[in-house]
Amino acid sequence: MIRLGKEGGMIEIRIHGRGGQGNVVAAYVLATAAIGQGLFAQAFPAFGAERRGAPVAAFVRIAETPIRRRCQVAQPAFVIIQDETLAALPDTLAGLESEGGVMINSQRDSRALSDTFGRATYTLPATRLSLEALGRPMPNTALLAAFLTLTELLPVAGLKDALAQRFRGEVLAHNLALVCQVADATPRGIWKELVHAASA
Amino acid sequence: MTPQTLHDLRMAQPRFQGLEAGHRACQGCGQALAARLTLEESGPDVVVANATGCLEVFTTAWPDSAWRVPWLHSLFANTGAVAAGMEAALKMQGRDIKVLAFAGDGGTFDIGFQALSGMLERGHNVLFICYDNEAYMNTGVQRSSSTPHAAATTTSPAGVARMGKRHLKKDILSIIAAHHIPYAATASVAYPADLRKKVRRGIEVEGPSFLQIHSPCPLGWGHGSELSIEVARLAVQSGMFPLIELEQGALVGAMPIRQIRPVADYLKLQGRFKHLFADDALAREELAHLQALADQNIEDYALKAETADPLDTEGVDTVRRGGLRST
Amino acid sequence: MPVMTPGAFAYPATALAFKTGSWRTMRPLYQPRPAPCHSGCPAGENPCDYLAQVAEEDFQAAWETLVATNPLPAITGRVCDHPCESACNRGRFDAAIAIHNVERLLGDEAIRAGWGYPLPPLVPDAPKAVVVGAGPAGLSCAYHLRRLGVQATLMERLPVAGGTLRMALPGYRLPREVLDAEIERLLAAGINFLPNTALGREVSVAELRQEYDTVFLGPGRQRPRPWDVDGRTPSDLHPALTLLQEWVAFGTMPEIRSAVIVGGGNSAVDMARVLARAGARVHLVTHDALPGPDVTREAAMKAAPRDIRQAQEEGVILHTEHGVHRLILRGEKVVGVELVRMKKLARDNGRFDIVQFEGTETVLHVDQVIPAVGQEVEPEGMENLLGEQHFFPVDKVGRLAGQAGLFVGGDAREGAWGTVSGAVGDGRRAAAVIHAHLLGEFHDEPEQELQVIGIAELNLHYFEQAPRAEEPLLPPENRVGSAEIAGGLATEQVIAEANRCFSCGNCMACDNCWTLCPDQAVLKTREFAADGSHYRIDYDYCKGCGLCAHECPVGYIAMVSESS
Amino acid sequence: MRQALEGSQAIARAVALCRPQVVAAYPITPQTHIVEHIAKLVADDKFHCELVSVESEFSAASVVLGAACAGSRAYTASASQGILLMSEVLFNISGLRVPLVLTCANRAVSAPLSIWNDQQDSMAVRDAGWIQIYCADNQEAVDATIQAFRIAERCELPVMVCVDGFTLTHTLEPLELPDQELVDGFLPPYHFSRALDPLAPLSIGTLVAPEYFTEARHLHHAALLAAEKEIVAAARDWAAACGREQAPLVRVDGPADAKIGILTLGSVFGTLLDARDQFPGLPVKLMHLRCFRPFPVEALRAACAGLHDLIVLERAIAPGADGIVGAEMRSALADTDSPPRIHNFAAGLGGRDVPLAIYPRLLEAIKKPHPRMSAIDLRPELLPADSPVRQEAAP
Repeated sequence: MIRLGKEGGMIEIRIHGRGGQGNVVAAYVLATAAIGQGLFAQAFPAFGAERRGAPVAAFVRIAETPIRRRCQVAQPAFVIIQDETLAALPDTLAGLESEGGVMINSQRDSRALSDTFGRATYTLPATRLSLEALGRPMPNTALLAAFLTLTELLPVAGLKDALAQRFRGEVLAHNLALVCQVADATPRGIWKELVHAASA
Repeated sequence: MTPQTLHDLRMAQPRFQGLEAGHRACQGCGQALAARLTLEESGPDVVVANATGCLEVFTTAWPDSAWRVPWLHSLFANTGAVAAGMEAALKMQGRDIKVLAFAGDGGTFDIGFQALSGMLERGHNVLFICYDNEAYMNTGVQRSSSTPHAAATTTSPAGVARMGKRHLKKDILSIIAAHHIPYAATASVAYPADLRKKVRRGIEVEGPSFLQIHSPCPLGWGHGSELSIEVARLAVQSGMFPLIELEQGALVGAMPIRQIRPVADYLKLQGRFKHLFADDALAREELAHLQALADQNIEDYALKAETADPLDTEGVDTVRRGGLRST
Repeated sequence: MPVMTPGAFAYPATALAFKTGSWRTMRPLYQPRPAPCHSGCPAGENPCDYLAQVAEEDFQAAWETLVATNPLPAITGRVCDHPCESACNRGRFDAAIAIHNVERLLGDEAIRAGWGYPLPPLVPDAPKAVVVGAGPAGLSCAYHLRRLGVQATLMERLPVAGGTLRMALPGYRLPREVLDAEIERLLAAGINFLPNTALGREVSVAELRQEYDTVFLGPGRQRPRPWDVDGRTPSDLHPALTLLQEWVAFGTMPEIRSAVIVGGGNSAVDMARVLARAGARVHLVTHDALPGPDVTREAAMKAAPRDIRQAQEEGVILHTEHGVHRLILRGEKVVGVELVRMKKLARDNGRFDIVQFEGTETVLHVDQVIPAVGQEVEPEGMENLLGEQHFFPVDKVGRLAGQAGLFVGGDAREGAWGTVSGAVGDGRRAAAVIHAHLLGEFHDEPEQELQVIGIAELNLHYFEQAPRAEEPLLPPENRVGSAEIAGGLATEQVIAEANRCFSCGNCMACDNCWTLCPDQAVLKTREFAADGSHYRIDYDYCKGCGLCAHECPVGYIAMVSESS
Repeated sequence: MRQALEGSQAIARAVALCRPQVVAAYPITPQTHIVEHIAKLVADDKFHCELVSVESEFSAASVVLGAACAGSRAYTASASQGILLMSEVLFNISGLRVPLVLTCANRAVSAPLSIWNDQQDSMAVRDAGWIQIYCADNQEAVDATIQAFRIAERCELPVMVCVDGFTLTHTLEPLELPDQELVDGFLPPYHFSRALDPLAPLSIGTLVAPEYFTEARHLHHAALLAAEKEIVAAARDWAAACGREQAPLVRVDGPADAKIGILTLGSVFGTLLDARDQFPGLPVKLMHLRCFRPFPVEALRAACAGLHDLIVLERAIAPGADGIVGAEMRSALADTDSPPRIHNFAAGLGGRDVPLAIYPRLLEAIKKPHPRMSAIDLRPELLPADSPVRQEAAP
């Protein structure tokens, strides 16, 4: 596990998705993973009255010291986008730090999208992977696995523990398998310095 | 006999006086009588939830209480829910105590209806008793949805342009029946033996039961205090207030009437219907309307006694030497 | 001073401290009222009392209640014309209670079971009184004196007691064994009976008055009234009473093919029936009308309706509101009578005049005319008491005017009922006064009578229609000799009748007041109810609403003003 | 041990640890997750209670009232419109002196309709005669919930635990949940001295005439004032049991000699703590009013001693008057020697985010006097052109 930039440093992540895609679950799982590793974390949805299908967002804060603030995340270090079609929406990249990173569920090539977004970008065909592994289009687990592998913010084992707290049986097994599959296929630690910078 | 021993005599009465003397009900109050008869049958192992209304006001003027049973008055509209809470608690405590809920027609038909419906729907083991005096008597005789058609109240007065209440008495029992509860019935203070029998039944069934007791109000109905039973009796004998029983929402019994009385006999004893006896076409029409409503009851519930039923409106309270009554 | 509690909770039944009695302007009172049957009974019975006991199937208690007023129930249960039943409120609801049948059954049951009168022992120095005449009045007077602890001596002119009961009542109405049983029981109840002792023969009134402080005379009416038509009478005239007494005593009757009986009383009807049964063609002619709902007591035949009906069944031809206008004689024998329509009409002065209607004359061909126009007192031994009168004028308790300690009752007094129960009543009333006299306790203030309770004062809602039990009657063709005609009722029928009783003005412990009081002001108790009810009203709480009075089925509760 | 829990889930589990026998509730955002978690615990047989799913908040409050009077510990939760629909019953419960615990997931009150967080709902029933405890974070919510049952039952008064909707109820964070024995040791079995019982049949809910009413009200008022001791005792004993210290009435954070103080209620407090670090400058004393009813006048006077400026930041207003807490602070401090200037601001109404930047804005704002309360995060550009505020704000 990497150290954050400074004492009391904090990483803020925003997850974009569509209602019903498990967006809040993704945030909760990520925070739970961090807490499981002895860190402090916060996860909460962008409170809205939106219904299934509408664009939604959720936030995660991770730090080494207790998190006291209760405001929303205005300037995330990372944005995780669960649905490529959301990328075009103005809110999706709003406030993203210039040296922040974009993790997006997409078939396309990372480099191409990096240019579009003007940020370090990593694409993952998470919908296809989840359909293969889970039989359902639930991209969040794959995206989190890739994100943690890139940043090494937390060990992938922490993610597995968090999933184990929330899921049972076959669903859990398939998710864990997917996590391993993605983690193995993702370059390790190439976003470490992004984390360091953002939390400094 | 000294007052002391008279008090001893009171303490030694061969019945349970769950509602004691000293309450402040009007002379000839039907509701006070109905409540005592109810508790006489239920005995002491009950808890009572009482809606705001005359009964609550005249029985518990602090520091006095006329009750001999555990009793709680919360509000006007929430009696069904308060009773449900009591029942839930007693169930969790594993105690076999029946919960009784008392409310007037306001607390049952109108403001208290939602809480009542919820309690019935959730199947709480509560006997809900409505003391139906057909108007908001506690606040000075304003019309309720239980007020009979054409009755005059302070908010449905009779005048040149109006013949009292323009709307019909709400058929609460049919609404209750739609909840398909184990037992629901109507009773009248004029038939105490029948009333007690129905209270007993309501207490014995597991789950929600409902009893609507026709309870004359001399003040609100405008009759002499000595006539409360007479008036209630005529309501039944004229078909204006059928005495019926329902199980799981289905009609299982109706008390037959041996000699059906004209509705006018019932109405003419009461000031609230005085305007119907004016020499006036509209009055005659409304009088006929009320008769038609009674006739419809008699038809709907087959109230006309073909034979001398032991529990018909004459037989049920035929007096016997030594107080024996057919039940 | 109360101390405020958390949430202002209150302790149970503390409202008893709040006395709502102060709200009351009218006060309910338990008040026994005379039932019509009670006030209607010449003997003074209160049927409600014993009907209640019969309803509880305690027959002996019921009989003892009954004989506290009337010692001869088996007799009166048969021969009385029971005005109690005519007065019965139930008669205006469905049908009157068959009180006479209840009375009769109790009487017969007592005879069968050999019950004795409940009597106090006679103290050695008990006061003494003498009764003359062992007819119903004398028997009753002697019995009641004995009940009251007086040593009664009963004198009778004849060798046997019974008077008219024995002399003139046919067995088909009153079987001998019933008569004998009740009279024997009565005489055996510690009464000193002296048969064959006649006034003016063995003893004089003066002697009696010397020996006793009080004397009761019950001589009855033993002498037929003289009868003629325009001063003419047939030579072979037989008064009905004489013929009847012979028939009752020896079963003999002169040969008569057809007759006119004149009169409307019991002896006229009995005479007619006896002749009719013997095969004669019998006409009964009377000024009186047939008894009926709209016929006054004065205008109606004195005979009991039941007997009149039976006489008709037995072939007697009635000519009511007719009189004999003329006797058709051949020589001194009657060959026919001319009848004329008549009517008793009330005059402004309230008295009745008999008016004949000219042009309504008709003729009957008969070989006998038998007057049964009533009897008068046989004055023998009482001449100087009677003077010119035919009856004794007495006050309402039977005291003979101007004759201290001398009482007269039964048929011998002026304005007598002319019935057995009337005589029994006279005897009882006189005995009470005599007893009071002997103790020097008689006070002559009139006790104010409570008003008899009418049907309007009952709450009929609480009673169900129920048919009256009718006793079986011997069919006319079987009515021979002394065979009793009325069959009486079975025990269960009598219990049913008792249960039909409205108990007018008498608490029946129905619990209505206790059950329906909205203020718990009525307390149920047997031992502490001094007023004859089974309840006490707690006036600390009674608000005076009047429900109990209105709902009392028997009119036992009166509402009286608090201010008065 | 620390667990990752959503606020609502933690509150639900804290309630279950207190073993109420009857829970009744009607769902309303943002309270729903609490009731859903309780329902799941019951369904999984981890919590043995009678869960009454009523047809309205009015009935929810009435059911728990009936249950508590019948001798069972009872709990309910609501928010916003639900609290207002309950309000008649809330007054009744406290007037009858019935011990109960209610969680209010604070939310704005319609109209206009808003499902988001502010504290207008619980403030609307501040005079219902309930004890009111406000939570700055979810750990406080857990601890306050457990303490609330003991306070309620010792004082025979109902307790409302106020938790900001969404910002706390829907936020997952690391939390300590006590184990059952610890809670059992702290909270004795339910006892209500006036419980309905055929063997001692009391009449509860009588009619009280004018000659007695004032005394009844006085007893209720006095009981609320006296409850302060129990609230302090509960916090002390709970700290001793689980080791988590907590200021029971007013939490004070910052230098004692600070001349500026900010008093607030609920989750905004945490944001201010971070903001103060973010924007170092003048020493500022931050205060969290945990116990709003009874209103801890003495504790507040002590906390505000020496301040020149007191900022009262609220998430509710009294339209046409002032801030609610602000007005009460004015009266509480009025007759102290040299009371501070009081600046009363609203923020975060209807769920508007309260960012760290609120802090410097507040310190800037108090440089000029604020006779009446205003919303510090008001956006004048959204107001009609003729609005005075907009014209004033225009450069």
